[in-house]
Amino acid sequence: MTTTISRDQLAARVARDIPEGAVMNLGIGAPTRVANFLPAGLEVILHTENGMLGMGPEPAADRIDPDLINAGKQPVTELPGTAYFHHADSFAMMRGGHLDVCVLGAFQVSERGDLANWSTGAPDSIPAVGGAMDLAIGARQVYVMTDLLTRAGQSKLVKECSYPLTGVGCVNRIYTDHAIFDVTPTGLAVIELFGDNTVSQLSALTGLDLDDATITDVNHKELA
Amino acid sequence: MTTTISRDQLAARVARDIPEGAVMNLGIGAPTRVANFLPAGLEVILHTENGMLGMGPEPAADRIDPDLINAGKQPVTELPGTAYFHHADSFAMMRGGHLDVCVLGAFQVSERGDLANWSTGAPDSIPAVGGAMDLAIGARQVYVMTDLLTRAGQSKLVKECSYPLTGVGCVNRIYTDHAIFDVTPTGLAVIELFGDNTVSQLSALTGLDLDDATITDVNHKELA
Amino acid sequence: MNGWAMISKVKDSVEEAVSGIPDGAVVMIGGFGRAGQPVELIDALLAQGATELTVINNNAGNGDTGLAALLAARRVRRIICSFPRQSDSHVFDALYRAGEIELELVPQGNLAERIRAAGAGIGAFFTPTGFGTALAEGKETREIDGRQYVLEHALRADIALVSAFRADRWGNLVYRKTARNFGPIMAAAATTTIVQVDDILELGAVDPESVVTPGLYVDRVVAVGERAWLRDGEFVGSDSIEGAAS
Amino acid sequence: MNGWAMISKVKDSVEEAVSGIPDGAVVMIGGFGRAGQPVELIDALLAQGATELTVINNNAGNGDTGLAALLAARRVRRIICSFPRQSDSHVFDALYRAGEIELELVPQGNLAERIRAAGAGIGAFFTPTGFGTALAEGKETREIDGRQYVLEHALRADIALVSAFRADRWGNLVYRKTARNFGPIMAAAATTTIVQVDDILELGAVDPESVVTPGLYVDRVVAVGERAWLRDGEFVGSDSIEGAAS
Repeated sequence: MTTTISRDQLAARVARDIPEGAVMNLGIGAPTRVANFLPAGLEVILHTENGMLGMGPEPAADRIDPDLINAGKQPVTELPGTAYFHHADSFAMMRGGHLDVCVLGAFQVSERGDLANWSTGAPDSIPAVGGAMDLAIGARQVYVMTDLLTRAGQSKLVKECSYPLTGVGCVNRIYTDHAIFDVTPTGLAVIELFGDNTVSQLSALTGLDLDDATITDVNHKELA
Repeated sequence: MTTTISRDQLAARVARDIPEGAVMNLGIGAPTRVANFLPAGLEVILHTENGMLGMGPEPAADRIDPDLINAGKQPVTELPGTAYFHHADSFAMMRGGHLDVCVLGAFQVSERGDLANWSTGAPDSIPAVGGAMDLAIGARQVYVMTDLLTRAGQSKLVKECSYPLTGVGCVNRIYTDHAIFDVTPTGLAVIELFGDNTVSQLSALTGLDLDDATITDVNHKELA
Repeated sequence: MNGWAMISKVKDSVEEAVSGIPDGAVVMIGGFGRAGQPVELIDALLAQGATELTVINNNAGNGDTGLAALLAARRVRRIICSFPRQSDSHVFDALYRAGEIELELVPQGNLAERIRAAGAGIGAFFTPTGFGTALAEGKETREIDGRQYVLEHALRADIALVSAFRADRWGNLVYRKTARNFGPIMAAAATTTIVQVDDILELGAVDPESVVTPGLYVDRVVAVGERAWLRDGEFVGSDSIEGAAS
Repeated sequence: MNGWAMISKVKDSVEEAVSGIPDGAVVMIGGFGRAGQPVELIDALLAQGATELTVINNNAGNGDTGLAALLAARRVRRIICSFPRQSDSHVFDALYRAGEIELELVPQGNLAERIRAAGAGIGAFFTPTGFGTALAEGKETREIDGRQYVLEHALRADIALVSAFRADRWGNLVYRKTARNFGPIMAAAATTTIVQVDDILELGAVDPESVVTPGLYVDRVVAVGERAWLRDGEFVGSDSIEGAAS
């Protein structure tokens, strides 16, 4: 049994990589927790695809404004510096590459960075894609935040996605509860291990050849 | 020698055909005079392609605002109900067919409604198209307002344009100083004669087969 | 004013505003979830009776009111949307599982851009969204400057039902916060655009720099009264708003 | 603020604002005629020295200042515009007749839409404008729903120089009247967007409903002082404005 970090620990870890001034979109679900771990006073501008930049936290219960919601249809607030715009302008921002980071959930990510996160392909399911495909191709850095394994113990990092794709070769980095992986031209590289995980254990868990970039990265930093 | 009406008489005649509520773009040059003949109090909304709806007349000399100009770069004013927008939105309005009428000048109009009004094709000229091609395809009704003949006495209504085209089959009606012509599936039809002009004289002047729709039109109105 | 009628797109009632919508119409309905959903116009359309409709909306109805009620009354043959399945989309879910409604699923940004293209007179465009996915199957693709794109076509409608904040009699519109969403692009993409607003202001009272939908896109506008969470246009809190947090 | 630096795109001088623009850059310059022309930024670019530029603008310079001065200094190899020839475009005219500047002529609406496409991540689009004319020669065409279209491609830039009215330190912009014109779409279409404004306001002082260019499109913003015909943002007449009526 390998060790894992909690979802909040993972959200905090993602938050550490978000620089001041970043324009960021957080996908529905676990990724929204990243906002909770951004340091107070750090100016990160949150985009929500239903037409807002400068989104603030959830309002007090008596300050819920039905005209002010996020992409998950949850009530939010506006911060000084907010801008509103219509849906075509909002998705133009994403598609045009103007967001610095988006953080998304995943069913599967392939070693080439293909993402599957909108449909399990079950024949009786009602398909619903929303903005997933736009988000997947719509930021300079596309981060996935996910458990490494499904509840059934299968790796979400795969050679080829078996679920319907959201985007092709679109993921840059995968933050999992076991380790952090970068998508590189030669496959996945482990850049940070949590707990007592090792690259060889992760290779066994995922069934993938993994580059060990944990040391290399440190060296690069020292040389820089 | 046939009789002709003046440019201002022609502008007044065009203005008579503009209904209340029309959204209209007036091309640079003679067409801008049409605005001078709209009845006071009639609400016609003028569009200028540099980003404004609700354009008003020229300001007093001491009220010229350099940020408030029309497509001909002349100072204008704003009326109550004005809206400003950027260039892509402005041309989207035209291209999307949201203007009711535009009135343009012409070098030539063919009997199929092809328009040439941006270039004489002279080899040493500096080409400049501006918004001419967008205007030509960009209104529900495209009216041309022009002298019938060039200074050299040649007809501007032609079988085929010899000058470079602005738009193909885009003109609906031509207001000239001799008569008004509609572009129909079978060619040009005279719908109104000025002075003592006759359809046969105009056929001779233009070298075109012209339908006489002056009577037919009246009959239609009586029958309607 | 010299006997001229003046332009007025103002209708006295939602019934008048939705009159004449024919059976079989393609109807865009603004809103993202409940925000910006033109509930009063949808209710009026329900009462008006048009059927065999194609509806274009981001979602496929929430709860049992608004668009969901229109679906429940079997007035909608086909829906074009990006996100039909929600926690409270039970009306759509049941119709879909029973095979009683057709669904065209479009990625949200392509949906928005297709609607924008219709209003802007663009016939079709190459978008990177959806390339290589099931939602691009059978569609033309092209590599441009090293990136892969899918060709998507303009999406037009006969009718748009839009909820805005305020209007003037020329139909100039402003919206409120994220209730803006699909309203401006749908207003431009339909042959007949019908808008509900809280209030209709005097001509000239909408700041020309802040108009979001210029009046030329609007055919009919009707005031339906101030939304429950505002007083004189100012937010007054949500204590008494039913369903505001849902 | 806990020691964080806060976002500030504000530069102290136009020199700082235009620093680093390389030779050979593709530079979009906002404005339609003189309205919205970022004169101070152009002057700074002239002083900065970058050459072999490609300029994208609606026009090709007026009189002897601004863009015309940049042309006169032989900094521009190529210009992409819709309307080079004007009564006061003598600088361009002379260069063009001497074969010392390349010209790509684009219908104005296609120019605007190509710029918009670049900012919006659209690779190319089918437009009806120009079909069957000399400006569509050699371009792909297609009939869609009975209408004829020409394929036009996105037009990107390395740099955009834009003149807006006011900004905040995040780069949220509002414009003034018809000086808005190409500013918003150019701001979105360039890798580095540099904006001059009259004033920089406190964060939060720009109405979120009225922001025209959201700050994410802006990289650098510099205040150049109030335009001559305003006092505290209000129009005060034109008696003393040089060239206002030209």
